[in-house]
Amino acid sequence: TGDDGAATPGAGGLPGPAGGGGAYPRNETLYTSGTQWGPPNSWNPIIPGYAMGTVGLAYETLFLFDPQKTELSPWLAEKGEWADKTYTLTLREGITWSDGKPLTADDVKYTAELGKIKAVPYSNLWTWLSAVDVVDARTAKFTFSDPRIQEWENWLYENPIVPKHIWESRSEADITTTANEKPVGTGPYEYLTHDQDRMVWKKKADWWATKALNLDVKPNYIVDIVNSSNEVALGLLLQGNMDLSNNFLPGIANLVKGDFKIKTYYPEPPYMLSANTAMLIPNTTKAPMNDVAFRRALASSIETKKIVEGVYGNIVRAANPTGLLPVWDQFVDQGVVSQNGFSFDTAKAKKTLADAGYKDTNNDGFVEGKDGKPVKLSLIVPAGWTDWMEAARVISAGAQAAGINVVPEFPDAGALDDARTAGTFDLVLNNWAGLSNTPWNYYNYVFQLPIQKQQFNANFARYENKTAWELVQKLARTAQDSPDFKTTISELERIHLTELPMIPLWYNGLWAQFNTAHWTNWPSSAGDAPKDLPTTWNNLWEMGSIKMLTQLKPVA
Amino acid sequence: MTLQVDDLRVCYRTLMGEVRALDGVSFTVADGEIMGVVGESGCGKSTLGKSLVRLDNRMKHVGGTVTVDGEPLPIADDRAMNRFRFTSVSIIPQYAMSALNPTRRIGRLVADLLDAHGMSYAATRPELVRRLALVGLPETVLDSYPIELSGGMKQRVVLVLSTLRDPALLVADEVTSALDVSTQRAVAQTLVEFRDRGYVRGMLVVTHDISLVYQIADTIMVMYAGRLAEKAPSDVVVTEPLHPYTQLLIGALPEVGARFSERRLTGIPGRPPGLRNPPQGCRFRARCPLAFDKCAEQPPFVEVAENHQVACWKAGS
Amino acid sequence: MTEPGQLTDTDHVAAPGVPALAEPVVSLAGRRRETLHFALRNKKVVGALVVISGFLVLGLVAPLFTDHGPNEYVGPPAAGPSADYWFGTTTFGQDVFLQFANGIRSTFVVGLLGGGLAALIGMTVGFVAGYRGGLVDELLNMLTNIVLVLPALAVLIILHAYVGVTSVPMQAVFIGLFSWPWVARAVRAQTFSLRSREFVDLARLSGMRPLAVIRREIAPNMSSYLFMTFILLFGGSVLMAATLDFIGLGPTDAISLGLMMNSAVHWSALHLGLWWWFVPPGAAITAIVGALYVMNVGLDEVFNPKLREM
Amino acid sequence: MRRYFGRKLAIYALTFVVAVTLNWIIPRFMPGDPVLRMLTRTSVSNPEAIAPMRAYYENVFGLDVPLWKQYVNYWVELFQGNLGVSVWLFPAPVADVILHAVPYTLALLLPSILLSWWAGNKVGALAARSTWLDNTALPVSYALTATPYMWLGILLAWGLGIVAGVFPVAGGYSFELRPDWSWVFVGSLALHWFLPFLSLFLVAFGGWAIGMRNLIIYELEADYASYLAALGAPRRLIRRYAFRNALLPQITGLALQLGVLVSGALVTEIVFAYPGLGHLILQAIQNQDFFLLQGAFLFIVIGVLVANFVIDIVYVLVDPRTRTGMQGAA
Amino acid sequence: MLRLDQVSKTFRLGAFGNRELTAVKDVSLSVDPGEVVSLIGESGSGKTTIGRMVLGLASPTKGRVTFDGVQVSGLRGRALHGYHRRVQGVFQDPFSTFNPVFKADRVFALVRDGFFGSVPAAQWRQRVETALHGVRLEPADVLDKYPHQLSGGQLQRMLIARALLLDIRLLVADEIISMLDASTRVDVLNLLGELKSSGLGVLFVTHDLALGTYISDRTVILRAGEVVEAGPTETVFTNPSHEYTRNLLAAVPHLHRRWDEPVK
Ligand SMILES: Nc1ncnc2c1ncn2[C@@H]1O[C@H](COP(=O)(O)OP(=O)(O)OP(=O)(O)O)[C@@H](O)[C@H]1O
Ligand SMILES: Nc1ncnc2c1ncn2[C@@H]1O[C@H](COP(=O)(O)OP(=O)(O)OP(=O)(O)O)[C@@H](O)[C@H]1O
Ligand SMILES: [Mg+2]
Ligand SMILES: [Mg+2]
Ligand code: NI
Repeated sequence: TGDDGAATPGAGGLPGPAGGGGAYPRNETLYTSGTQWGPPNSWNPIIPGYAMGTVGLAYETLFLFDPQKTELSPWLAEKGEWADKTYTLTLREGITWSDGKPLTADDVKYTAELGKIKAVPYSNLWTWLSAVDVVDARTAKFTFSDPRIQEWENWLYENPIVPKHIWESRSEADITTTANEKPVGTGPYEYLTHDQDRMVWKKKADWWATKALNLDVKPNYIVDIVNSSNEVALGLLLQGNMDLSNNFLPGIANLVKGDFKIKTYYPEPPYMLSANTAMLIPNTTKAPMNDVAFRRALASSIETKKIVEGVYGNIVRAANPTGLLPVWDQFVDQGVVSQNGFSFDTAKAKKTLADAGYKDTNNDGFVEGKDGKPVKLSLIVPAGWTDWMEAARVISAGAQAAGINVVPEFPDAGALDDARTAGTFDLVLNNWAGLSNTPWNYYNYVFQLPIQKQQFNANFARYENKTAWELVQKLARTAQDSPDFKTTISELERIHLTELPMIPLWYNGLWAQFNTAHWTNWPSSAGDAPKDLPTTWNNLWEMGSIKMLTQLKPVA
Repeated sequence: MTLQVDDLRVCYRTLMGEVRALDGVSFTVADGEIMGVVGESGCGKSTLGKSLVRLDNRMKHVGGTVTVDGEPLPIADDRAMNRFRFTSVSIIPQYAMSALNPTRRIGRLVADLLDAHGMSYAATRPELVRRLALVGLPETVLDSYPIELSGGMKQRVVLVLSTLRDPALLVADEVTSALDVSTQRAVAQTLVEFRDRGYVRGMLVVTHDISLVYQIADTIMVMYAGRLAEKAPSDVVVTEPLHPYTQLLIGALPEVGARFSERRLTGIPGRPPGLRNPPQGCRFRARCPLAFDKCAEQPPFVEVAENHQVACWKAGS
Repeated sequence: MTEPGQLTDTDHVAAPGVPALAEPVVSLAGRRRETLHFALRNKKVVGALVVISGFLVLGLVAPLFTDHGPNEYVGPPAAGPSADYWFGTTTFGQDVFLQFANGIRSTFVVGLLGGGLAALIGMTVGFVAGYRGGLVDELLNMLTNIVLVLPALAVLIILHAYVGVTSVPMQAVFIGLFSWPWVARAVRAQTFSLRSREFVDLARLSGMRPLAVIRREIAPNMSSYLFMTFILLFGGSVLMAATLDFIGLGPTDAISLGLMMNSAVHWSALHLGLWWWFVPPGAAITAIVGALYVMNVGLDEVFNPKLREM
Repeated sequence: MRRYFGRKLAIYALTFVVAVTLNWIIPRFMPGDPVLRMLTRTSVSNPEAIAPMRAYYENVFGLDVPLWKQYVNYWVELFQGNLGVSVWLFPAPVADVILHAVPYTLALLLPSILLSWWAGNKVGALAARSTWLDNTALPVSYALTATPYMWLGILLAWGLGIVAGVFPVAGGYSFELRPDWSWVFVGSLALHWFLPFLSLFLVAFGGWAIGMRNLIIYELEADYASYLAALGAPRRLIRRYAFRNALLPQITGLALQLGVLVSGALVTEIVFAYPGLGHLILQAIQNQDFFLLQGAFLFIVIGVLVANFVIDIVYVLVDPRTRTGMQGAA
Repeated sequence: MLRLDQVSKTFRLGAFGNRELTAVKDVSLSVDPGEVVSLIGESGSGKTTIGRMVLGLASPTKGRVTFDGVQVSGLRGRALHGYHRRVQGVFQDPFSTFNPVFKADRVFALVRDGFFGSVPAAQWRQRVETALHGVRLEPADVLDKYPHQLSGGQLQRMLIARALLLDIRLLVADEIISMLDASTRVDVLNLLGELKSSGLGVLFVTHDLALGTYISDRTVILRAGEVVEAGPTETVFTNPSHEYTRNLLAAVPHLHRRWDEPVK
């Protein structure tokens, strides 16, 4: 299965003349990094792990999500309309695949129906979607058994459409295991070459959006450098050999202030947009974490400021107690927050513990459980995740100061995954509630039921609250602009903050740092600068990052 | 006169001080003479042999001269000596079993050595083969590695190699000690034959086996504690030794047929003195049954009869 | 091919840097005082001892003079060396000197424990194989050869990845488990030549059991060699631990010199110019291990009269 | 001789079997389930999807048959060059992933091993005869051989790469280039290769130099050397013999050191972000890609085994003592 | 007392024991109390191997070694221990028989550890001194010294003294004098002669024919593991019946008598 595309260094990776050599003109080339952590080896948009840009640069989605307006904007689709349990989708006119064939409703139907293969990640679509019908070449009609509006919108902008004429000859097994070399997509770029440490895209001659939306991607080449480590990315960025680094670069704050031509979205703290919420997750099936008072005490014992400043050097920001990302600020119910929120206050934490009946009976400086037995909780963070390891040390120190014996432990990432999935941990850090089209995702992450033997990606606290779960499901079916949406969220926020099944701590940044030596007009908080998300991360092109490429200006 | 040694003094440098292993040794070896050097272990036999060919880096020449065919040997100057080695003086070392480079074929070794001496291997080879045949070795040993040869074979290869350039003097140090009686005899007789054929003119056969050296040597020299005790034609040494040490040494040798129940042999009580701080006077004094006051003074090594020299006050009188 | 009673040359091999033994046994013959005498006059041994004990004292003593842990944030972030923070601080404001001193401690623990364990296993295997010979030897030899060709780091990586390593002693144990084969080989070769010595027979005639023979007759004869072996193992373990720490497979609940380098690199100390963060730990390892090697050569000169006089 | 090779081969075969078996056993009995990893990654949320997905991935990774069968399959696949599918780089076959990285690693390893061995031996032999060199080269060698690979790497990368900016510190060749055989490209390859090579070379060099120096001193003390000297052979010849004989243990030393050198290469690649195996292994660990890790491990083991075997053969060719079959104790 | 019946010893050589070397082949001999039996042969003829089998340090491949009717190779543990009380050996190289690391008198301590754990120290010292006097050594000269500080003869005598600490009846003397100076040899030989008079049986292993005759009553000539000639010492030496023995005798260098014709 040689993924040696046209210009790959010949078999075994030795450079060969195939595909032609030569340099990429510097002023036409954008060097990026931060997405690809291993050698590019799959351009299959259906299974995770595809090379950077596979979805976004080559394959495209029906809609983009605009995090500014927090709404979908048409992309391959011209529009989509709900009518009771059906959704009618109209494709934009004149879009072609890179092999010249037109994009049609058949392709959309085919893509959705791929979900019938169990191994396709979105296979659960078909538990609430019942049929897709092609009305005409540009129109497809989706009929739902259970119209989960929020989830559907999520699907619409997260999943790329693949060409039926190429894919239909593939077997089910192929579809989920093929590397799909030389992807044929609708996007602005085509596969050019790759190597162990890079992925190169080349601008396509006629991208539909140039005509339709007057959008023109500026770089003729995008060379995505495979991350070996963040510090290597920093080195390249400093030398001007990299234009956009979406790596976590500690110490970047100092460099932004210095004369290195390095910029971030905000020129001052927090420097970065926020990408996801880091949560401290107590295992609520174990004592004393099953006691809400204990959880509250724990929450107040944590000096988030120290993490934000000490560990991250201010490139992250402390989380709102609700944990909702800044883009959802409009949904944060300040009343609920001021009434039920928590903040760092060791004295209060101690008092909360005492009031709830946790005492230090053996005078070891730490409270004992209600059964009188010593409490020693391990907070696990994957070994090697240095920033989180530091954060865990801060959290533990705070907890210990408040009388809760929390000890940081750094198991191997695999062991940690097992513990989190099987629920054998005491306390764990996790940040899987990220930027998306809807706060529903966040609450689904916090409250999802039923609790299973293995929790794969939500409700690791194993917190059971039927009311909350019903509210989450209700949220899924509610349109974002309906007033119901806001009240439901308020209710969820109240439950979250009174029960604290997960303790939101800080927002991890949408790490992005630019070198302005070769490309300018990067997204920035400055008044007239573009406001697109400045990232190459997978799934974020569809949140508008792609527009960043159209705004860039080469330095002459 | 081939070899003349005059008042040779050599010591070993050790961190504990100097070991005076040769302390004023003078003798001559005539043309065509085989001289046996005997004595108890540690009395300086090997040191004498080595001094004549190559002082190793722990040895120091303290005094005395050595001449071969009238030409003085610069024994203290390792580099200058190189001119004399192999051609004028040569040695079969005590360690003949390990004297050959284990990773070189014998032939190559010889070639390298000759080459270093500016000689042609090809030209010398016929003679080499002839001599090998003389000691009973086939030509094929030249294509062998030392490990493929038995101890006796290696011993003989070294013999041939050491004498290849017909040195004036050959020092053979314990060449037979590690061998069986029958091989021992063969090797010993080869030594004589080499002398007879003129491959070597004079020979110093170092051993502690008096019976063996008696078989082949013209003269026997007895050493004790870094000095000479007695030197005489071999028959004389064996039958009428003058030095009490020689007498005791010979008396201690059992003969085939001697029986414990019939005639008890006696050994020499005591041990030779250490050479770091040797006693004044006659060094054998402490063990000597005949010792008397005068022995506190060192007896001179004097000729008491024709070709018979002894270092003992009692012997001269 | 190894025949009982004989050794192939391949078996009698020293690792590079390990001086081959000229004589199987340096007969020290109770000249212990003499040995000490020479050792204390050997510049290499004394110099190395000074360096090593200097670091050891630093590692033992320095952490006692402070009441906070090496990972605590005590100072300003990313400050260069100063009177307060001799080796500067990390990006988080941790005291590099404090980490350094604690790291040295771990280094010694790893060296002693890892080297000790490897020495123990290697010597046991070597002694038993060499002394018993026959089938036991064949089997142990095979085991040795197998472990020998398995690249230790790869095995350790696999092990670390699966088992996880939380503490310095645990890491040391793992390292020890995989660095013994060359010792076993060397000891076996030595034992082979020693066991045919007649004093071994005499001990057997005196009613000594095999283990006692090894322990009380054979091992003492090799003590100098065993000691030098241990020194090399010590150095090897330290380097191996540093390597593992550096690639993030170090102990998670401790600080070590390797981990310091790991975090320095991780937190971009190279690009931010925080040289004081990554230079001292590597220099300390180099100094300690280098001193050990030099000491080894010095000891070789001490133990081996031939070299002593050169 | 044939018996010698037979025996060596047997040991290598056995080692191989043990390595493969270990390799097979460990991920199956240790925490960290690849299927779980895939399930987590694919974000399966609804309970109904989990079971079929699990079955699907178990099948992909060949975990859906009894253990003994998995073991047999493992061997069968191994001989077909199939090392399974990478989890982290799913769906890339492990063998493919490794094969792409190997040329870079070899390009570092082979020259650094061979050159350092050669140069180290030369310098060591020179040091043994010159006091001046002995007093300078030796301390340097000691310092070098005691240096942890990554530290030397870090220093070089920092000093020559970042501060001086002479050398690049990441990648296999310039990111601005497309591979071809132009001078620019080859130059770029060499420039990126140089620092990692240099740090590997230097550390190994020290070890060899010291080893050679010590060995040669022993050899010069050997009986055959004294005998040659006694026959008036010039020093040159004696040194040549000593050198040749001292090389033999250095050859076996090379076999012994291979494992260490490979580890050194892995770490160095990490420091210099060189796209070889080291890097892959690090990523495999961080991503719990046990199949990839296994594959890389196997690859290294096989590599080391083959190299060892080659060295064994070379050894037999150069040392007559092993050839005769009647070796004396060394 | 000691009997060897058709004893053979085969060593396996080679990687998987696929080559064989018969070091001793069908050897029969016996040693009675007060008798010295010489075992004479060239290097590699199997003398040491026989000695080791007698001492229980090696076991015969074929045949039986019996002592007072008890098979030696079957002895284990306590029984072997008891056997060593009565049968001891002294070896060729005195310097390698003493562990160079320890003081020489450790050989006595080992005997005490092994056999006389209960004897009080003072009494033990007494015994050691008696034994040393028995071999005509002055205890003050040899105790508390390292082997390298003693001469070969002293060491060999200490080893004999060590054997005498035990009430031995048979001594295996394996080339005990070949490493010694001619002058000291005689002392050790004379000592053996005296011990023999006190009823000790000695198996005297040597390659030196001259020495073989000096104290022995009977002589066994070995070649390549096989007995070529055996009989009373007088007979074997004055009237050898085997060609090999005659050749051997002819090669012996004699004082006062030169070799007649060259042997090739
Ligand atoms: N390398 C050395 N360093 C110090 N002293 C030495 C050295 N070699 C020999 N000696 C001492 O010099 C003296 C003479 O030694 P030499 O080897 O010449 O004796 P030898 O008569 O040949 O004895 P043997 O019969 O044992 O070979 C002895 O006292 C010995 O201890
Ligand atoms: N442990 C052993 N393994 C293999 N072969 C052995 C062993 N011991 C002895 N041999 C062989 O058995 C043969 C007889 O050896 P032995 O030591 O008995 O001879 P020896 O008569 O005592 O000779 P020497 O006079 O040299 O001591 C020799 O060929 C020897 O190589
Ligand atoms: Mg000598
Ligand atoms: Mg023997
Ligand atoms: Ni006198």
